[in-house]
Amino acid sequence: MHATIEKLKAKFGAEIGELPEFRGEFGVTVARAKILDVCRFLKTECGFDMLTDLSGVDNLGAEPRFEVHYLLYSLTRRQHLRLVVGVPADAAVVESVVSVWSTADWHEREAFDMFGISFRGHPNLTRIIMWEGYPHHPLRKDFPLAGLPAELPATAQNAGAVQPAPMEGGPFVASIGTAGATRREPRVHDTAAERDATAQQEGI
Amino acid sequence: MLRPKLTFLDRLYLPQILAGMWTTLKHIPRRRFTRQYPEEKFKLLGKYRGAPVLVRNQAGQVKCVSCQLCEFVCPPKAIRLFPGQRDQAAPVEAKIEKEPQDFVIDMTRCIYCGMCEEVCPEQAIFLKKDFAIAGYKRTELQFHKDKLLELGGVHEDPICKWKNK
Amino acid sequence: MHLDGVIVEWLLVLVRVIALFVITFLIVPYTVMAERWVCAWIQDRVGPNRTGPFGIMQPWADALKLFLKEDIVPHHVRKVYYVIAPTLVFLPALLTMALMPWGSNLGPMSCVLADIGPGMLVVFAVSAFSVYGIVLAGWASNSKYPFLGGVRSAAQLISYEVCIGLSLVAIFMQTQTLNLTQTVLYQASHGWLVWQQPLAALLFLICMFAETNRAPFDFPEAEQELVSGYNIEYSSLKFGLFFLGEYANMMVASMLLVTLFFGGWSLPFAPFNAPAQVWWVGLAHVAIFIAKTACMLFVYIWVRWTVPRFRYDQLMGLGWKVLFPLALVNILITAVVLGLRGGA
Amino acid sequence: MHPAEHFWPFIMFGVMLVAAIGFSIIAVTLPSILGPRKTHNAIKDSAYECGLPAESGTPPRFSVKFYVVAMLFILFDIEVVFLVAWGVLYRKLIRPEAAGGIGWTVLIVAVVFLLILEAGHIYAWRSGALDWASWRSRPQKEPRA
Amino acid sequence: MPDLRDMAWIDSAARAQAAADPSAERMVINMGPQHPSTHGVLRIVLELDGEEVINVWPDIGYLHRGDEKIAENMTYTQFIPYTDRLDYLAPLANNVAYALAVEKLLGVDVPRRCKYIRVICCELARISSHLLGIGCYAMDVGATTVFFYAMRQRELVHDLCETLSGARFTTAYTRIGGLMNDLPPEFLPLLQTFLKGLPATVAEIDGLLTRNRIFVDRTKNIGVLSAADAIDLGLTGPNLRASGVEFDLRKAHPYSAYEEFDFEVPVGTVGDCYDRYLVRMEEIRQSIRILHQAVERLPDGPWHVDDPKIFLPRKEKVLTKMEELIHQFMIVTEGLNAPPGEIYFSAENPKGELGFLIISRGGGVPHRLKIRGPSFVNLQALPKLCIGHMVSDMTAILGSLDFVMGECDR
Amino acid sequence: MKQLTPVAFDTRMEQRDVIVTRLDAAIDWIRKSSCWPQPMGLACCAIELMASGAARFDIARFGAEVMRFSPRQSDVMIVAGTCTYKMAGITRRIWEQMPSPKWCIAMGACASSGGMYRSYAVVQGVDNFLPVDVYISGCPPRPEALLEGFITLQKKIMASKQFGNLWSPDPAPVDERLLKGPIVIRGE
Amino acid sequence: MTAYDAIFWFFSLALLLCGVLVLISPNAVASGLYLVLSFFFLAGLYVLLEAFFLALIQILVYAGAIMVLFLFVIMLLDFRESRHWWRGNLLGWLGAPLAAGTLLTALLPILKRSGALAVAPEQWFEGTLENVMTPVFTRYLLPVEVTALILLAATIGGVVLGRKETKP
Amino acid sequence: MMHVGLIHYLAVSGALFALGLACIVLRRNALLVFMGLELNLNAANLALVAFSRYGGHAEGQVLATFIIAIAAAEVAIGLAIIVALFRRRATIVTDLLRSLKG
Ligand code: SF4
Ligand code: SF4
Ligand code: SF4
Repeated sequence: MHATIEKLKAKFGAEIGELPEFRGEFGVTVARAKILDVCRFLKTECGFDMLTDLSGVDNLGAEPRFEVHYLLYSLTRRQHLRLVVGVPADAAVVESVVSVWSTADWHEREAFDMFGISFRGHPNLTRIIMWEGYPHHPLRKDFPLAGLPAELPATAQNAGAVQPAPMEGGPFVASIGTAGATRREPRVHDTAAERDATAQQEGI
Repeated sequence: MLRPKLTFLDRLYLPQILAGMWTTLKHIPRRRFTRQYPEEKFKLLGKYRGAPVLVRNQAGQVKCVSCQLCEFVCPPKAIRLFPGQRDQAAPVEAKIEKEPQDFVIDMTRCIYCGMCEEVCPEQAIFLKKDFAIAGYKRTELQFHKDKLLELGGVHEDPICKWKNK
Repeated sequence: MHLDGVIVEWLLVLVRVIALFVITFLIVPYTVMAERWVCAWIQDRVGPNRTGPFGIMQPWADALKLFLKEDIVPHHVRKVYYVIAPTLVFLPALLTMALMPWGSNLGPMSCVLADIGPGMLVVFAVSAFSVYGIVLAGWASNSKYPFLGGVRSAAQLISYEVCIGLSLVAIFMQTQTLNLTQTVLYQASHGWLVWQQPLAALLFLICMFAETNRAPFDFPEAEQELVSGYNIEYSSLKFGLFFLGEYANMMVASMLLVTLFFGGWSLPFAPFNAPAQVWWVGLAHVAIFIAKTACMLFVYIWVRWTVPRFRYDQLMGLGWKVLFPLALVNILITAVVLGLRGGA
Repeated sequence: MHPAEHFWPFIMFGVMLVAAIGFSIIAVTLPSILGPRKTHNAIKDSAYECGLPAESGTPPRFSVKFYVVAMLFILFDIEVVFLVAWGVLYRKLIRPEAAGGIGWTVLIVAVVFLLILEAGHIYAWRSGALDWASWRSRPQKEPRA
Repeated sequence: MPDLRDMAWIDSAARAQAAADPSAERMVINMGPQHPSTHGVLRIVLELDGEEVINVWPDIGYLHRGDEKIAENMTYTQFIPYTDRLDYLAPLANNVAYALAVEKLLGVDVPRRCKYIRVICCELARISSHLLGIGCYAMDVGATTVFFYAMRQRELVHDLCETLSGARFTTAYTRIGGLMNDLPPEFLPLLQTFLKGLPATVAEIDGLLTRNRIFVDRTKNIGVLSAADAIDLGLTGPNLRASGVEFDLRKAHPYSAYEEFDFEVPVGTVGDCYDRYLVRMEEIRQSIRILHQAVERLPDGPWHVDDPKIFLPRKEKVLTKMEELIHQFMIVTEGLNAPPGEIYFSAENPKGELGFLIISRGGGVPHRLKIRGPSFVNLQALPKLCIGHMVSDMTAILGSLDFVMGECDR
Repeated sequence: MKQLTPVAFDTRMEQRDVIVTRLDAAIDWIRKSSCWPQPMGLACCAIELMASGAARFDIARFGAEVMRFSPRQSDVMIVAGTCTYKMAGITRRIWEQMPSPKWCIAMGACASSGGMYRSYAVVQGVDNFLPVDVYISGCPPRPEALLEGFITLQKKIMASKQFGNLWSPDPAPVDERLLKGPIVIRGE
Repeated sequence: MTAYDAIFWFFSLALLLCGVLVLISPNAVASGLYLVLSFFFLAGLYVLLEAFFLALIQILVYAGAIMVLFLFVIMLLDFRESRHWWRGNLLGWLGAPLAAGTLLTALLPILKRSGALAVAPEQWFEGTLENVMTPVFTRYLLPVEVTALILLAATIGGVVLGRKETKP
Repeated sequence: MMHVGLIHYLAVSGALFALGLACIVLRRNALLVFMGLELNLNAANLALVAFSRYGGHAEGQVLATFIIAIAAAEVAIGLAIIVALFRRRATIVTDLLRSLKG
């Protein structure tokens, strides 16, 4: 595995940054401009013939805001490799790798749909999960789980419009070390309205 | 080799069709597999997870102390709990101070996952074997404390946690 | 002719027509039920059993329900054709019932309502008409699934009609008649034709499966592809007519099979192998005929719940490339054999 | 003048026809009398296409193959008519001249007749008019990327 | 007129092509979302030329429930019931995969008994999923009765699930670091009777389909996918193996003690619908084999990790001891304390590789949880498989792909 | 098994005309005995819907195995599964294409209320756009629960005054007093 | 008027009515269906003429086969003629009755003179299958084969014409 | 009123023939023209059958049989031509076809 990373580094130099090994998984960061070349190189030269997964990540507040994670797999060597590409929020565009693995097609459309990350060179970059015309990108961190009001497509006559789901004060999420842990516990609050207010405050 | 080669007879359609017909014919006189629901009795297997209900202890006291763990853990947030003070006028085991004022389980939300039972530190909520719940209105299916206790009944508890405190 | 003689005669006709209707409308719904029960048994199930004792009221509940259902005629359909199409599916089946030799005779009366000389030709001609019903239903619905379903099924029906005709030629060569009663009489004296013409019987059976849109040829209805084919847009009793029509056609097919190959009302031993002289034999003949039909119906149902479905092109190929030549070969063989026997 | 016995079966058939048509009319009209009044709205009146509005404005079209099959059907239907008639008469006609038949000629006529038509059948067969699946003969198209 | 906004995902060129040329026998029809053979709410827009399919546009998302977003708002344990509903034909396997993924993140290893029970879960799930897959497939090609025979056996699997976890199929059986409960004593005998009866049904289905020429004609050389294409499209599971690629995560990256079992990975040769059917049938047989071994060798011992920070303490202790009570509260309200990091874990599910990509920022809640549903990827092969075939082949191809929309749309 | 909340439904109303009551009962009986479902299988609950059609539970016993995929021929829509916003319009459309009288069963948590999916994509209960007659709790409800729901629907049909409403496309008025929910069945 | 006459009038008037409807209905499918109906009444007339075999053939071939093909073609082409097809076709309107009239006036005298109209009742011919087809297979062997040849030609022609053109 | 005889059948046949002719001449839809042709053929058949019936010989009906057979062939070919033309020209208005000639 290290050999591959070395090879990559030798070829692309500073465009490649190594990620720490975690639970036996390896990964590299790749400069946004080079991702297509790196992928092509990895497929043709290093035998990573399969793109197992492609996923967007939103790190709201960090810079760059978005990341795209590629998970490559080599059937011959039975190895995984992760590529991470940072994508700034103001220019959320990445080269499409559909030309390397056709399986990237839907994955990229999904990332586009869910995060609003565009993929340049994708043959048909349209929404895949939500309907055409849906105004939001649901997996962004600033999008509430309950959803935001929206129109349904014109074909869905008589079925109303999207309304936020009632959260009943939930979800009562607690992360160790975060400030809201105690406040978010339900027992602190007596009325649902109060809870909702807290939840809103915390942006969950 | 996974792929069988069809023999000449197979290619004639009929022998295989006849064989298939023999297979299906053999099923006709067999005992029916059907369990005719409303009439025929059947046993739910294992520790069946039916609808969650509240229980009382042997002394007839509501076991729940409204610690809200179940409300917290419930994935669909089906439980709504309004904590309240125990009616001290009817003390049975005076050491418990809290009892839910109201305890609502929205049966249209509940997914019978059993997490509430799993986390309850008082063994106050149980998934009993109520496997079929239907109603004409959504509000009918919001079970309040009384209904839940009625369904739950008394739980014979081997460990009487508060007895000696 | 005496006037009251005429009246009596027409009254008798009326009675017979009504009897025919009653029998048909008793058998057809229970054919539907038989389908539901047998398929349930094959699948280790119980089948409808809660509507009336053992569920015997189920077909009536279904039929009456259809009567009381809103009769949607969507705006986009071609109204007139949309309305007449279901009747065109049901009519032919009903008409063929009039030609069937249900029995030999009951007292002085023949059991055939309309004993037309070349009866088989009438059957051919009449059954050709269900094609209209299906084509029109598909076309009048003015929607894609029904249209595709209708056209496919029409093409299927007409293709197999050719094969039916050809497979029966061998029978006609033996019996020298197109009359159904005569055919039964021939078999009553010469033995069942299925033994003499097994290939023709097989071909005819297969064609009949196709002609009645039954599995493995149930294309127009093929739920998995075209949702339910040409009758998607039909609701209420119009759909019911299609539904009943399918089973009525199945019943006709079984009756034809019984009449042409399995000796009709006859049994190969006395006193059931000659036209009835006494009324109870006449009744027994009717019973025998219905029993044989029921057996054939069972085979239909049984096959349906056993085999997978052909693909459309395979089905057409089977008709045109396999059954058609086979039927011709069968004709030639029969011709040569009969010729060598000097036509006797 | 015309003895009715000749026509009797046909009259019966006509009676049945009238009765059946009467039944059909009842069956078609009764639900609209008994059932709920029809209501219309844009959706109810639209065609069912798996729950979505119908795709594409083009009218449904079917393959010209269906036409070819219908055409072949007519032609072979004629063959069937001739053969059925021939079949019924066959045993009578195959008898030697003396017995009122014309002997093997009748078979030869039919065989020639069949052979000629079979030529058409085989031609249709060969030229693919009876095949639906044309894809096998064609190189498979590349799917959209 | 069609609503163009709704059709926007079809490339405009193709649409224009379909609309033009009036004398062509082109026709665009909608298959699904409410269609008997799209197995759920898949929508496929077909462009037909006569009877031939010349273009296919699958449209998904009709069952998108926001699982990934929900996961970001829940503790790891709370999300377990949601994994049931991904591939809802094999919830047990999903539970196992998810638990293993979180355990990988936590760096926890479960006891051997637990691993064995999880293998039993996975294989039961595989059997039940394949039974339904084959049953539905048979129904799609018209052999309805096969479906009922398959369902009958599946019902017994449900009985097993019920005994095991108390629910028929939304089991939520695994927990992080263990299981919901140990194997109930009545489970193993029940499993053994099930294993005794199953081969007969498999043989019955085999007899009704495998050599039946109608079935073979409908499936042989239909929807052929070459190995290279399958890899390029990222296919996994039986669909990939049917194309002749021997790739099975149970062998390639054994998890949960799979390395201790003796089984074969069936592979196809052609990659057509028939192969996909055969591979599934063979996998059922192999699963039976694995189950036999698991039952025979099921070790005794603990069935969960004994770490009060990960696994809920025993009830008696919670009721009696203060310390355990506090642990219980901690686990429930704060969740597990996962280290920051990123892991991907995938398991060989009945439908293919079910992967969980978990990005943790520490704490009891994932920062991002991406679910790699095998059906999502497998469905991409649809255009490749269908184009050039007849409409009637669509049902066979769809049936043979054996997808489930729950994990496709998530 | 014992029924915890008995429902009084066999006592017909006294003040109504006997003949009308009889006819009502007859029509009710017809409609309840022949309820062809429109299987709106959307998600996991659809599997239990399938299971209830299969051998073990056999919904055919109620005459309801005639699952018509064409809305024109079905009587009761069984919404089994999670209805997302993307699917809502389609469900509604199919509902509208069904001929009256028609009924709707919301099977399972998702269809009844959104269930465990309190999220941006899921309609919080199909009753937001469909008139649901019977809600069935469970995730998924056991097939027995579906059958119980079906029986519950039959009770509702039996309690409706269909005769006076024969020509009206609206749902028949129901004698509310005869319908006391919820129905809770406890197993052994 | 005997029953026979009544039925004759019913059939022939219905037949002619259908013919008129074929002519005037703007919709090709309607025309086709009226044509089918008219074939039925024609078959009824054949029955009255005791040409039983021909009556059945008429329905079998014309109504059962030929008209199906017509319907197929109508649907395949889905062609809509203008509703006002009768406008601006003066020549046709004048020509049609003229032509028909001429034909009839030319034919009738010939018929009269040939004596075909005078029929002796005992010469009636019953058109059963046997009576009609026996001569076909004994005397008219050549026409049979020629028919076959024509059908062959039609088959080949139809297949060639119906073949899908290879796309450019 | 006289009893129905040969002359009546011939009259019906003649009227039918006229209708068919009108159809051919008046309608511009090629399919309708074909239907007119069918009417003509049937009119002829009716006359033939009537002759044969009243003339006491089989020939009329034999001829009618052959006519039906040939008519089938004619329809098949004729419609095939129409279909082929339509697929090229997307019209079946006879006038337009005529204009193609010149
Ligand atoms: S039921 Fe149990 S967990 Fe829930 S509030 Fe009461 S004591 Fe706490
Ligand atoms: S069983 Fe699950 S869903 Fe139901 S109340 Fe308990 S925790 Fe909530
Ligand atoms: S209620 Fe439960 S089982 Fe049913 S669809 Fe919703 S999540 Fe799936």
